[in-house]
Amino acid sequence: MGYRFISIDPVTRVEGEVRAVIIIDENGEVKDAYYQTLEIRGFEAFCRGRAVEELPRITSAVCGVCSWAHHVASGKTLDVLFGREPSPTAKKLREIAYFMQIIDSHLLHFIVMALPDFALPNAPPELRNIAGLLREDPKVAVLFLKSRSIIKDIEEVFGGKPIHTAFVLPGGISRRFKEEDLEKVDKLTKELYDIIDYIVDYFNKKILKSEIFQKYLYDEAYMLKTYYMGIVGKSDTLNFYDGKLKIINSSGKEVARFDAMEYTKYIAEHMTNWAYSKFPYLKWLGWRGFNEEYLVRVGPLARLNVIDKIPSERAQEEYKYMIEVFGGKPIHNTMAYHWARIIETLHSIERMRDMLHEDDLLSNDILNLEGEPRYEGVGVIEAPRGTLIHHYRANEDLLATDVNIITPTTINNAAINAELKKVAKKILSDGAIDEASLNKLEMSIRAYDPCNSCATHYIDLGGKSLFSILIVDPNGRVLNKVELGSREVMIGCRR
Amino acid sequence: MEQPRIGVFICHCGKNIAGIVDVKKVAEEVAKLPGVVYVEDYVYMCSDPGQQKIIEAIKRENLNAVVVAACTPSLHYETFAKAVEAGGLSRYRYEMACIREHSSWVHFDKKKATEKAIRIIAAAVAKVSKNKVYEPITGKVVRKALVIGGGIAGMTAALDLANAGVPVILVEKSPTIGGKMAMLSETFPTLDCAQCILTPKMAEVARHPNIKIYTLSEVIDVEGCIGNYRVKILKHPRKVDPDLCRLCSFCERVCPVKVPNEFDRGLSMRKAIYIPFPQAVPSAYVVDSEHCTKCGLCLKVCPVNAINLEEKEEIIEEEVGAIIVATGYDLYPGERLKEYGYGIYQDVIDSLQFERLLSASGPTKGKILRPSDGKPVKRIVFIQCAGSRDENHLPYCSKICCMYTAKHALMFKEQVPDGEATIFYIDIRAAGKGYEEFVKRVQEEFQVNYIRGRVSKVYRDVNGDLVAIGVDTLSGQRITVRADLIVLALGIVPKLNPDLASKLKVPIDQYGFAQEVHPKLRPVEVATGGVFICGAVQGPKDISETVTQASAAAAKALELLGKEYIVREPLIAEVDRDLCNGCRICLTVCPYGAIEMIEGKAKVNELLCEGCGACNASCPVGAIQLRNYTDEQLHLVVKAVLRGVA
Amino acid sequence: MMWEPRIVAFFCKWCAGSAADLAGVSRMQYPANIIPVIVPCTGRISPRAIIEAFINGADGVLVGGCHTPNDCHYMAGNFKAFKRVYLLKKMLKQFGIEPERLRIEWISATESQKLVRVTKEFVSQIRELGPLMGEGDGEA
Amino acid sequence: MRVMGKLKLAIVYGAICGGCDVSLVNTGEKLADVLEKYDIVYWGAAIDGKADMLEKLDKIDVAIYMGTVRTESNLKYAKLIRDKADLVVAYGACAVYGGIPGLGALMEPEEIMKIVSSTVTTESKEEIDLPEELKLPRILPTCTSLVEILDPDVMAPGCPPGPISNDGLLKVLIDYAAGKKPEGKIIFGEEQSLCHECPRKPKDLSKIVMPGIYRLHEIKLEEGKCFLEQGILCMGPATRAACDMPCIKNNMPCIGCMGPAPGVDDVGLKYLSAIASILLVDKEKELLENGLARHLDKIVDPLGMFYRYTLPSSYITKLSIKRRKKRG
Repeated sequence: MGYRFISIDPVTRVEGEVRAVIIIDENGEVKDAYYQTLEIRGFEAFCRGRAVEELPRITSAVCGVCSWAHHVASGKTLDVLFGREPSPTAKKLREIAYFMQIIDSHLLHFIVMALPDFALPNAPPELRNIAGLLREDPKVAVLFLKSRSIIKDIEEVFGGKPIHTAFVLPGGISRRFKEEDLEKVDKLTKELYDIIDYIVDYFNKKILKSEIFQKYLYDEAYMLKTYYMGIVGKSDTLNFYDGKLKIINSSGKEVARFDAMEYTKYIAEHMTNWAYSKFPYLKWLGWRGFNEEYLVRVGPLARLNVIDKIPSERAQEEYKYMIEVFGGKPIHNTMAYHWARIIETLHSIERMRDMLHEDDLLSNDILNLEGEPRYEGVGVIEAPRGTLIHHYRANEDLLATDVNIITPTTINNAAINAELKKVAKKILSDGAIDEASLNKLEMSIRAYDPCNSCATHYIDLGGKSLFSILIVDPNGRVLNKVELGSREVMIGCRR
Repeated sequence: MEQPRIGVFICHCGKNIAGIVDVKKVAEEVAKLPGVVYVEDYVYMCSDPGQQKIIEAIKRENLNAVVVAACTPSLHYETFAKAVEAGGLSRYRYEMACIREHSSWVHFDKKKATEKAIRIIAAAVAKVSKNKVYEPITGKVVRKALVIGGGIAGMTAALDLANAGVPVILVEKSPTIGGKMAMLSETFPTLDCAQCILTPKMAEVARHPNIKIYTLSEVIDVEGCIGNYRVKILKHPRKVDPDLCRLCSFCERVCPVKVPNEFDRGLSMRKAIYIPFPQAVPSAYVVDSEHCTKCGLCLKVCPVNAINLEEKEEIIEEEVGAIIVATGYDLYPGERLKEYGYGIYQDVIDSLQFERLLSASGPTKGKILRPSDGKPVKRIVFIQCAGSRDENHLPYCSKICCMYTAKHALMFKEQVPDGEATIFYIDIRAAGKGYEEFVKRVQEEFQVNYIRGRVSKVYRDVNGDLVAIGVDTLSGQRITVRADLIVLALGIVPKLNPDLASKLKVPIDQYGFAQEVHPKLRPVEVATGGVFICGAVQGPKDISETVTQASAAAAKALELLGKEYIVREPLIAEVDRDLCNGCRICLTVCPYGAIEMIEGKAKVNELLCEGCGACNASCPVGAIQLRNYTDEQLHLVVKAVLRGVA
Repeated sequence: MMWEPRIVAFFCKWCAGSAADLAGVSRMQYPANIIPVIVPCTGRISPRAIIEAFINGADGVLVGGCHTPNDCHYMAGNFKAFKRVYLLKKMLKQFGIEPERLRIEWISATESQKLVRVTKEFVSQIRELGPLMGEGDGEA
Repeated sequence: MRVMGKLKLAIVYGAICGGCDVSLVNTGEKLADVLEKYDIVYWGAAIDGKADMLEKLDKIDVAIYMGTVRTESNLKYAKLIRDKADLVVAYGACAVYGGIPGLGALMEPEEIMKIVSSTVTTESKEEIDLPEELKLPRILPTCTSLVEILDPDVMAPGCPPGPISNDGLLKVLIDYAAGKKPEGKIIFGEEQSLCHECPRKPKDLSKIVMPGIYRLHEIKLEEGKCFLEQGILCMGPATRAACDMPCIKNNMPCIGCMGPAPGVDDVGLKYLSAIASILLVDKEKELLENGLARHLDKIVDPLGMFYRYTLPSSYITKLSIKRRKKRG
């Protein structure tokens, strides 16, 4: 028997290049779907032998979109490895700076990656993007561009560089926060608040209510009943920076709660030869393939599923409303990731605004050099895309001997594959292929805001660069190809 | 640069080279090297006919570079350099390739020796092809010297120079020259009176036509380099005109202000207008501006109107070719030795104070009386190594204490024959002509009680006696000695303020003594050219050593000042100012302080650079290069010796 | 033809260089694999030049200078050389190149015996390590 | 729907982190203006359109390459733009010097996979036999920069490129659109090292001594004081000034993301020599060899420090790789 391969290569409007391959059997049924990430840089490998205290400025390059997440997670790992408790001031400043990362990434994704699908559903590909948005809805696009520079400025105050920053040190941060820094950030934060305020409003009115969003939101195909994992703060409030890890099952029941250092008891990874990226799974369940009831998801939606409360006024309201709309937790609708992202953005700016008025931010006590090194450390943080884990071991010279990094996109990897298959079944079973239907496939992927630079800090796919449907015989030999427009397509198959 | 036309001249050195190295083969191979247009070999290149061949070939073949492959350059570099110049080429366009010492003489295997010779020559060819022509560097020498410090060291050096006809500027901080030696009573081991041998010298200095003395003065700024320094001297006001003052002492009598006399180390008082001691030079009164109340009484009584209380300080600028640093020493502050009660008990004094007690011109006219009550002293204790050879104070040996303490004991016994003198010591160090004999004499003839051991504590008991407690490390017994007077042989510390040191670029060792270039071979020179050191500022030493070193320093200075110009090798470091970023790494590694920052970028002082190339290898951007051994040349040389390998 | 180690020896002209002259004058024998490059001072030798030697086919590099602490004609050039070489060896190891291929020795102008001993030792050491670039390469 | 007269711009990736994308997007309106004159025929992160569009085009005007070259496909894209593009821009430290991923330059595929597949959490493995279409692209035996494999016309250093590189690039794009193709090679940044601009001048202006070696976790860094004088390794002396010193202003030493300063051929070797030279230069005769060695041993990872962003361009890397090949 033969298969057809549909390959979308690269999947666009996601960070880093990936390939989605749908395999259709002779009956035109979707047999399998692969979301392949195919690049290697080899961080786990070349981080070995590095001076461990340098890792925050090395691992931040795992991802340029969430470089702060890696930088701070790495710093937290070193706190543990060096046995140092960061001073309260340092901790607060890290947390405040880190809200910037969440807002930065969430806005970027929502406007550039996601919005075009809902704001310009029928635009041609070359206009289904920020440029098209500028024509269609200039205000939101312009505000977005403005927000970029504000965010950049704030990140610069904290980290010098907005991307691949120099900020966190084991046991604290690099420099004292000055009066003028505080004033500047405070001013910018207020401006940013207004922009976010508008965007939230825009989402609620224009997108959330829109027919197309509603359609996808409640579409069975874009729904996975999975486990969810995320960090929960005190009394299960939303907290990106620290707290315990909590896992709930698809019916919302808490099944695990643990400290970062214990993560290896709960999480393991599956590796295949068709993707360089791994597939983390819940250790006690074992690897059960892409079987949704055994998968775990992380990220904005997962976080809102595991927590009970958001510790900021307006975001909490939105959160309550969201749950009300879905009639309770957990919410399985993948498209709700977009919604969750908006709520988290709101929370971040609110919380940030408030924290800027807490005391001792200007204290000189920013670095704690005391403490006994334990030569191993795990640091966990909620990155924009979900739970991010750094784990280092070091020798007596404090050179890294083992580095393990599990990124949110990697964790979602299995779910993305499962959902891709589901969606593919729905829209491709008739065999009709067009750009629009392919974009529908991509949308399911995009919802997770997969960051393949992240997921593929070890591997990333350059891969085949043709979008094509091929017929191959059972041995995988190509039998035939057909052109369709700019693309090679072959329909039908041979026994 | 024009296309290289290199001529290679291979010497057989009789059989010395040709016996092992296949010269013909070498000639063939070398002829193939890039830039080589002419190759000639000859039995003895260094011979006249050999040199002639080079001279002629340069002209005939119009060569613009020459390599002579022969013996080691240390033997014949100059020989061939002359030949090359006779041929009309610059010596900097010539290199020697050592194929005798480095090949034919150290290898039996002809084939290998030949191949190696070729590689060695190839290196020289590669280097010379990039050599540039430079003119020798010349710098004018100002025939004038600056001597800092008017003690016995400075005075000696100044006199030696002046007598050789060199104008000298002598700068002394205090109101008079003479230094510490002027305070001394007698000098060991000969016991001739310090004043008697010193004051004539002071007078000589004073009236020497070539010596200009600035007292109450300090050097505040130094610019320039070897042969040509510009110095700024700050002259504090004396407020008495030395030319007018007749030493009538009226002013002193009427002056109402009394302060401790530093010349007697506080054992006597003086007025705010005073003369340090009768033989002071310049021979004039001086106003102690710090304590003077400007009451004006002195003005009224001065018969010659020599006094001007409004006189201001002035800054004098001088140009000199050489600088001699002779700032001398101080005693280690006795207060730091709490256990000895110095500064607590009046009758615990230091060695210089004791010298003043012994001095006929001293506060007691030479009588040994207790400072506290003026009673004669019957029992005296000397504590040696007070501060010296002590990890908590001065780890080093102050060298002269053993000797002067012996002298002190002797002079005490001469004055108080029935008195008892006890000396606590760790070791007796009496290395020097007649020194050991002197100590023996003190121990035997004068029955001075030498106890080997440290004093752990000094206190005053109920009867008002001073008590020194120590341990005799020979007998192991605890010893208690009662005394009317206790003399501490305080250690010697250098007297060179770091600020002046850094202005003079004089390196300082961990104790603050000036660091000579080489302890054995260059004991009076420092890294900075044209600056010399002598006396106790370089390390503890007695008068005779000091005088010797002072003359040595003077001689070294003369060597420099004897020339009208200094001529130096031009093969030094050079900065590409476009590439330089002013990171200062070259300044840091340069051992001669030959690099300075000009407008934020490095610049090499041609007269100071010795051409070691340390800066070249340290520069992170390759902005500073060693002339005729640039990075490019070094890499070409490396390639050349490895030709045909990789 | 059988492989012969190729060794570049950077000698300062004051100490190691003079020792090489003396070795010649005393007609001592040492392996011809050593090719001297005379520099004013070991402080002149840049790591870059040492690597240049390896790039051009040297199997080993020997640096010969004046004894510490006080023999250096330029006061402390030998210390500069020592620090650079020490750190470079450390780094070569990280690159998978045997640090033993780089060696620094203090050889005074009178120590021609030491020069001979060191060169012999070094040549046989490099012989054991084999050619830097693998067999069949860089033969004499 | 390409508007006639517009120029074709492609932004293609090697192995990336995405930081370059963001840095470029962060130029906001400025970028928007420039893009008036260009048609983005390809940009994975920001617009739809598949790679085949790129292959189908016979000519691209400007191609911007981001990321390092680690896999066959990275290489393929690199060659692709060299063939098709009139003006090739290496954008970011990875493309210009190899960047952080360049630290893997000495690691071969097997070694990387061995380590990656043996992390503490990797517990389940599965191999299915794959048709060609699903096979993963081969990992290259080394990791290198765009500059090492082709000869870009424009180089925008930085991790990610800062204002100087971005403004420079945008200007080049505008000029190019106006028909002015840059002459010769362009690299954005000052013709100086960081020290030249650095406000942290040494205390004693006549020297700069390292009082020992301290690691980042060992001391609290003094603001305003030269890092080298604090015993901290700072790449400033050998690094091109092109960044406005964000790290230094944030009280962290330079790690050299702008690449070598003018005059530096091999940044690691030059820097090593400079550092070794000024380390405890005032205590050499007290400490002697052993004492100095003890301090030098505190530089635990010279490779990772001195070649943080430039390992593929190091002479020793090339030597070591050549050696590996020869030895097989």
